[in-house]
Amino acid sequence: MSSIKVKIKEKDLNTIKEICKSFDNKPGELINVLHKTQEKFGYLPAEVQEIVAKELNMSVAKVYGVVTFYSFFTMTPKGKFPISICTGTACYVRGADNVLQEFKRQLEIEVGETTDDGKFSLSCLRCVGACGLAPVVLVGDKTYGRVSPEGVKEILEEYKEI
Amino acid sequence: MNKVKLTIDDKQIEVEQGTTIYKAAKELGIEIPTLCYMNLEGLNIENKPGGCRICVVEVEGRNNLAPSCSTNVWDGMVVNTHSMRVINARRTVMEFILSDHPKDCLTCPKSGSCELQDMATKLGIREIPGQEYAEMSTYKTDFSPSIIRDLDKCIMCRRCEMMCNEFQTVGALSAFHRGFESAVGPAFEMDLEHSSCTYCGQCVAVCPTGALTEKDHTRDVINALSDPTKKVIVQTAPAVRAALGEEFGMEAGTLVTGKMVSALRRLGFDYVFDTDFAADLTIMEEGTELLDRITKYLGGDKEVKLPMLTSCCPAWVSFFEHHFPEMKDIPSTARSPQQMFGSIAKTYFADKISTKREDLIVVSIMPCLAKKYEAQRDEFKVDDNPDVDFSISTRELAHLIKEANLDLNILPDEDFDKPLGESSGAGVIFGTTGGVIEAAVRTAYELHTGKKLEKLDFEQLRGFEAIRKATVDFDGTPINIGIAHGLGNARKLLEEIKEGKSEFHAIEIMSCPGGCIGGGGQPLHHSDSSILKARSEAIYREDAGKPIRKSHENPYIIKLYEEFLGKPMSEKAHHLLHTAYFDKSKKIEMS
Amino acid sequence: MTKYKTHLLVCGGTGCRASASDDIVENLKQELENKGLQDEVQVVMTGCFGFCEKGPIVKVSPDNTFYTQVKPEDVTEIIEEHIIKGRQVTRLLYKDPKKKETVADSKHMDFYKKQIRIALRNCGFIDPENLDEYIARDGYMALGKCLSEMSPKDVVDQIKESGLRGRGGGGFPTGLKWEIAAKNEADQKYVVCNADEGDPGAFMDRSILEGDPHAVLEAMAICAYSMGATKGLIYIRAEYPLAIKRLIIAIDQAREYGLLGKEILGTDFEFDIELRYGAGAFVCGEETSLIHSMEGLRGEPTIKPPYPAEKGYLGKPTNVNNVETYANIPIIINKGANWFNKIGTEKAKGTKVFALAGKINNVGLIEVPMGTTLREVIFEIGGGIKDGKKFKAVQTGGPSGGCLTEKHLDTPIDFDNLIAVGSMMGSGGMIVMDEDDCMVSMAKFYLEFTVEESCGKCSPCRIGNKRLHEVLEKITGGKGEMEDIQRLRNMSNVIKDTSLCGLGQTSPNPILSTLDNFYDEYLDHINDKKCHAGQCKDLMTYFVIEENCVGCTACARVCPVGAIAGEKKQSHFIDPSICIKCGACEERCKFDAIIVK
Amino acid sequence: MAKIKTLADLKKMREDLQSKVDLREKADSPESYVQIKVGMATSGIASGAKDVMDFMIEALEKRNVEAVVTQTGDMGYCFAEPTIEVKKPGEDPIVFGYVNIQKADEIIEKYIKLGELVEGIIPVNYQVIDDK
Repeated sequence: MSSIKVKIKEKDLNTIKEICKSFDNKPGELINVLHKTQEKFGYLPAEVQEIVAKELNMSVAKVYGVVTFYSFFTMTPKGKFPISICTGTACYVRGADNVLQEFKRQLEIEVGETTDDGKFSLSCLRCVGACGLAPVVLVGDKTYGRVSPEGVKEILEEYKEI
Repeated sequence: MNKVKLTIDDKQIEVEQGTTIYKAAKELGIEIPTLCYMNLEGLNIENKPGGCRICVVEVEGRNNLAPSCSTNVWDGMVVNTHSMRVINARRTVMEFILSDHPKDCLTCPKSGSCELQDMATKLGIREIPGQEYAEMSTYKTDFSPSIIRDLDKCIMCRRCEMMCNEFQTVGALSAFHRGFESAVGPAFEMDLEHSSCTYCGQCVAVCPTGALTEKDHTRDVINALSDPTKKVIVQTAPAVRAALGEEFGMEAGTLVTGKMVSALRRLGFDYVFDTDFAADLTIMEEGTELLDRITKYLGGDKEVKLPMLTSCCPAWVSFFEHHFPEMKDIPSTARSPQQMFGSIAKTYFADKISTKREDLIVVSIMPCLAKKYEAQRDEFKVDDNPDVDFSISTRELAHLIKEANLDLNILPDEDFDKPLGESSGAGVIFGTTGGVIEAAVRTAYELHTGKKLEKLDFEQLRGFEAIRKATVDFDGTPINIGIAHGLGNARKLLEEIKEGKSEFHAIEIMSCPGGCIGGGGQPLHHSDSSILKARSEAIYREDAGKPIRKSHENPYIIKLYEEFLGKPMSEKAHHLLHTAYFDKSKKIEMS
Repeated sequence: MTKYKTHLLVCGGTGCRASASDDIVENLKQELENKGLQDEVQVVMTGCFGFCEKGPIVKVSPDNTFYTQVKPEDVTEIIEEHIIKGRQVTRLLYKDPKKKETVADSKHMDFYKKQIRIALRNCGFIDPENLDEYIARDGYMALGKCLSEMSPKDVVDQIKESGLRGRGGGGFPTGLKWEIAAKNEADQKYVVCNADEGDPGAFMDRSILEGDPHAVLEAMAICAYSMGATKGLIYIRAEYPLAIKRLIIAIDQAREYGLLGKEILGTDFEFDIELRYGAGAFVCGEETSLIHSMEGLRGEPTIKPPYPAEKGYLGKPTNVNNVETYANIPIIINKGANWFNKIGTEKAKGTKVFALAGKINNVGLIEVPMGTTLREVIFEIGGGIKDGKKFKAVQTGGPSGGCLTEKHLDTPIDFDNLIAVGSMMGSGGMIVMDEDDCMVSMAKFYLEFTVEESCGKCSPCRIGNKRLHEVLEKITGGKGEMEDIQRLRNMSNVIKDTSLCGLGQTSPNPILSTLDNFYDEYLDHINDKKCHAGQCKDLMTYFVIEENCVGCTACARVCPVGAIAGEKKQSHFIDPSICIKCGACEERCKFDAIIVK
Repeated sequence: MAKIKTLADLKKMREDLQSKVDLREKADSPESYVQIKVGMATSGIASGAKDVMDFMIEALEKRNVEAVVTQTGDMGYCFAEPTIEVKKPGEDPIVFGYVNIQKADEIIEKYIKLGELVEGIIPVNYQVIDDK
């Protein structure tokens, strides 16, 4: 059996190494490292986790265990316009689920997936604190308040041309 | 230590402060059922996540039920382990666990020795309410060369994770995902083959269910035995004879060497041989290599690598190949006894019985799962024909024997066949921690000093302590010896070597708790460490009863060198009995 | 120093920012400059005013005018009319829905009348990014008082005497917690702030961090002094970018002023704070999970004891309190325990911040004295139910709490009272539901949350909650049987009784409380296969009322699955076996000919 | 920014900074302070109301009078501009006309501080400004 190879671009490798170094390569800083890394790459693919594990001198199984434990970390690239639907209780009682269903229907993807053209991805999050605007939808950093299922199409239209 | 008094099920007991309810109850003879809790006493191996919640008990004054495995007693505590509240809770929790567990007990490899199955029986579970609409968590099954992982059967006891990370420090396994989807496995849920797994099999040894089992080769063995064109020979590792009896209801530590031979012969093996023979051969090679290195070192050679590390344990070999590749030239180059046997069998012995290599099938009975992987390593093949065709575990052998309608209890004692069945007591003790080095010392001492050893039992090398150190006087030359069992302990010694702080000339390493007697292929100890101790004692008993107790005095070893190999470390010996190691650490490649 | 005559306070909480309050600030500054008033009028972006329903809020000081739902384009008018001409812009004032008249200043609004702002005292008042404003409001005076006039033990005693209890959910006496941490000797101790607010519908902690970050830093320093710690960690949700930004600014400023670091205020007291980010795991609100998460591990809880006060972060004594708890500390030190313990009830002192949301008129963040009744909160502060509907239930305590009904409305809110009626205080989420909310679905919603957030370590929580959810699915799907109720109860009780941490120990509460308070609703679902709130799609059937149908075919055309058939100008009918209950036909029909049953 | 070295430094700093936010604090309970409203419609500004307002704010602070000075629109007394309305806690408001800096000074010293009447009061058959 030959040894396992991890393929990665040199530039990316150095980026990850730098991030790890900025946290003194301490295994205890794993979550901070993952945050920074995901910020850089948009997601945490296997090879990135391999490098992080190596740099922090910990097992990649543990890294994977942490990545999959926290919902903030993702191993799939997000869409160009990540759509997050707040499914906090306030939004729920004001009909967030119907809004979510409508997004799913229109985009033909499930939560956690990205459209084939890479444009939109769908996720749920818990309470963004804009309960006065419930139900709330985020597209990237932009917040849409008091969204109804009928309004979904309109929101998507805004981004379709971009 | 302060003592505290408490009441469990109306019985009074006084125990040391810091004792758990579980342990206190045990002292009273109350066995509180658990699934995740595991304690190998004396080996410093404890799994106490408090996760299964089967062991809950009622404690007066506490709102909810307490997990007895991880709740400490206090003075005046009143515990009830069987109130209806407890019984209902325990049963409901068990129903939860079973509702997410496949019901294919009939064909499950663990059936009959499954702790979950036993628990279901004990708690009288007849049906799982709501099973018809209960979703089950499913995962893909992993078929590695040694270990099968069927995570559908994982109950998240975390024992394997603890063994892999804390005891072995291999880090191949971790819990992943969370909640209902969580299970334990390698990174990215890949197969073990793509991980740093050493196949030590300790995860299998502790798994309470059928989630982790050995890759079964009994069907291959049956096929081989049914093929009239093949000669099928078998070798049995030293630790097998000290544990096989347990599968047939015998007390732990019962030696069944003769009965085992007799069973194997009845199963139809053409020759029944002993890996102990190859262990003697290993001592000849490894002992000579050690002496060679020490002599060079004492002669001022700065290049020579010391300490020398043993290399009989395939999980240990994988461990340094994965985790310490920079040190791969430190261990002895001697192959493991299993592989030495295969190599000699398919050359020397095949010639003797005038059988072509491809018509000779070598089967090994091993206490070990890593041996399955070792047997199929490329270095141990000639024209794609492996030196050892199939390696089966003690448990698999027990299945074969039972399948053949044989009762080990009433089989007569028989002797191994010659020539590869003869062994010394030194070969036998390979099965327990400290044994390899003791065997090596017996031979190396006599070869080095030319004197006869007065006392063959080196008590200071024996025992279950994690890391042991001893100095043996080689007639004026003090030889420092280190022994570690468990890869976590081995890691400590390796780190010392890496830092240049090691004081040792030779180090023996075995991956499993207690050595091979505690291997991943042995009958399950169900977290009773006294079983391991009994096996170890049995091994030393077998040694003590042997007429020959030093490898170099084994007449068939002497004969093998005379007829075939020449002398230890000869070119032929090198070719057939030694190997090289490979860097298996992860490589980062730029793209 | 410029002396401003007028201050314009603009809410910079996440909710108001979502409605472009930063554009409002920009526009205000621009417009003031255009008019040459930049030295007369100061624009301050503050933390949350609380009245999120009516956000974005712009408050004018000193004449105390409270503008609501301000849009960036309203800015010109505010400057032109109010600032220059001194005339209030009436159309932006709050209209009291009961009296139908405008109220210009917040003090006279029902929303604010019954509130006492202690933890939120600086939110909506100061610029959270400006330490000077915090200092002007007695900031760090409490720390100064502790360091110069009080021994660590005095501090612990003050907090004990104040009766302050943890605001994160459990209600454990804060002073006692500090005392234990103080008594455990170690070479290193830690002060941790739990800002991993995970309750889906609660945003108190975030608002405090966004509006008054220094209060938390100061309190942590005080705690550190009392227990002998030198390091502080704030574990904050990564989903709170604004709070993180303001905390980082605050920490930097405090360091710059020497209020964090070595030799604080000339004493030998040393303390500094670092941030640790959560990554989306509700269970990390549990303190042992939180600690493991800070150590870079999976956020799984471990059995207590040992408590964090003995063995916490990196095995050292650690005190963990949540944001709101800390926010109470400086003012307690400044005004004294006796001032604080006069507020509230016998067993619960002080105030509690609630995130009021759901079917209520005044959604927002409120702070009321302990002992305020649910009725006061919902009908006075909250302004009653939206759209004139009927109040049905109020959910407190989030996924760990329960649904309370009409009969509980006069319960004075405190830790023990809420537990006594089958709910709990929790971190302070308060969701109001009306007649259109199905309580079985509500329980299902929470269970879905717990199933998703269970860490998986212990079997009752990992599997049991899943099974509870499945039974609720079955009931809301029209397949419920009476024995399911017994199963729900038994499983719920066992999960509570056997789970490892607080998550599982409370997760069945939404089921148990709805079973207790809305039993008939379960029966309707199970026996009559009806959901009267009209939320359970599987229990609904769409009908055409023949008399009303004119055969316009509009419904048939809009139906996405072709479930509606009928000739033109003749009554149509819906095939229930094809209908997916999307409701499109009902919406399209102009003749009220389609109804749901 | 130099580090704050002592509690006394911090206290001093607080005193200095308090004026930055006292405007807001007073806004929360204006009835407990002297409330002064300066008519600041276009005609008021033209007649010097702004200078009067600046003066009052400064003077009141210097003389330690806790007061809230706000501007308001046209008071309806264009003839008497600049006009100011003064309301002392618990008393009825009084409107002064033709207020210049000198007059303002007098209002502070005599009416506000001592409660003595000052010339220039506009007869009170009017409503409180807020009621309009």
